[in-house]
Amino acid sequence: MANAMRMKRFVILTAEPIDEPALVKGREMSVGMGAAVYFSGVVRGSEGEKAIRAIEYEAFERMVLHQFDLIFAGIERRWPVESIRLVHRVGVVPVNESSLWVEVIAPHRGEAFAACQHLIDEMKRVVPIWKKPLA
Amino acid sequence: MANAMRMKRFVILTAEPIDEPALVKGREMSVGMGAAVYFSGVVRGSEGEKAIRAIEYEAFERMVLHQFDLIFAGIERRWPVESIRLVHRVGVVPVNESSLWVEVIAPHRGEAFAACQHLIDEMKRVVPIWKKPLA
Amino acid sequence: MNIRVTFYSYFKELAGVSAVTVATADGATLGEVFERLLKDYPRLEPMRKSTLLAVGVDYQPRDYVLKDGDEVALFPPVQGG
Amino acid sequence: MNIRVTFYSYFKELAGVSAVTVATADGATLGEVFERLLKDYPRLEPMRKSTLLAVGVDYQPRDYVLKDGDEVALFPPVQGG
Repeated sequence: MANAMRMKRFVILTAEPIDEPALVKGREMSVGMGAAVYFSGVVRGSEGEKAIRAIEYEAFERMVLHQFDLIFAGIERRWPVESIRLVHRVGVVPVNESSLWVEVIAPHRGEAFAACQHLIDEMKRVVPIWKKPLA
Repeated sequence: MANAMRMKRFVILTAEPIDEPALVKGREMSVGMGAAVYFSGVVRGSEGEKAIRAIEYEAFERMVLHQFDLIFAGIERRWPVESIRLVHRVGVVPVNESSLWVEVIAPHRGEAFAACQHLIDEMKRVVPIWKKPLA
Repeated sequence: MNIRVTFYSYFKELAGVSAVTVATADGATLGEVFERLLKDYPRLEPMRKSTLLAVGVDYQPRDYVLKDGDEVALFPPVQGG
Repeated sequence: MNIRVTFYSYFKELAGVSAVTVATADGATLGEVFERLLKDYPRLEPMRKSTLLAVGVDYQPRDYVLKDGDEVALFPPVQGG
């Protein structure tokens, strides 16, 4: 019954800054887990050639949550991931602040890295969030 | 002169628990950087089939630092990484505590993930650290 | 039947509205409603190929048969992260 | 000349010492010192193939020519992380 335990999922859309230290502090890993991979996506100071001061994110929230659930289900079928936590900002995110934070917990690093990258790739393909650079 | 700025490097070997929230809080990224990737390697409760309570790490410290420098130089040639911070425990690390923490900062996630995984793979090949499971 | 349509991102600006209700014949497909919207909001026409279409919270193909009360969403390629 | 040799990890237990000084002829290679150590500490012999050899803080091949004062390290495959 190795797969009886459902992968834990945690998704938040928030207009507040992402408190990464607090999130890391809140990590929970069972004794069989050996790898935690994190990604933090930070707003850069330019889009193309133009300097910007922020990016405004808009989300179709109900669909965002559902599409993440579909991605998570695919990950759960493919890798032995114990949990995924994900926070995405909505609204105005100033340059140098994180717009996306992801944590993936798995037994080994290979699957944690693979699942984390797959999650972000799929998010950028199907999760209905849009950005508008603010000059 | 895009490569005039040398990649920042920070390596610590420590017998103390790794304070990941504090390390994350101390992150520095310049305005052109968009991706921070973290890996935390946590001691699992078993080695092979046997339950363990901890792993004891031994390091040939001077050579560890030199070998990490060689790996970093290779990364710097290959990817536009702005900084790498790495902490490795030495001595006894109890189950569920992190023995290795890595942060890689780069403009985009692809290169941050690639450099982080390369760093860990190379570490496991050449950096003189050994472990002994404690029952 | 009535189909509620919501526009997201710059499709709101192109359409000039954020949502609209379309009255269609029973059995209309998502593609038929989409064509109707491209006529009513011609500034969306250049986005024809890249437009993403959802019913409720799921993507659906153009031949999806709509039911009364379905909520349709139209939007440009997504850009999360 | 004198070469200081340090053992790491379970090579310390196999050798029964953590470090030793080997007196060799000038121009001796790392491989020659290694063969001498395998004779002096026969419990290392089964590790012959997997042993890693460093001079100072760099890995060196068996034909590396040693200089007086070189510090040699012998250890099993590394396992960081």
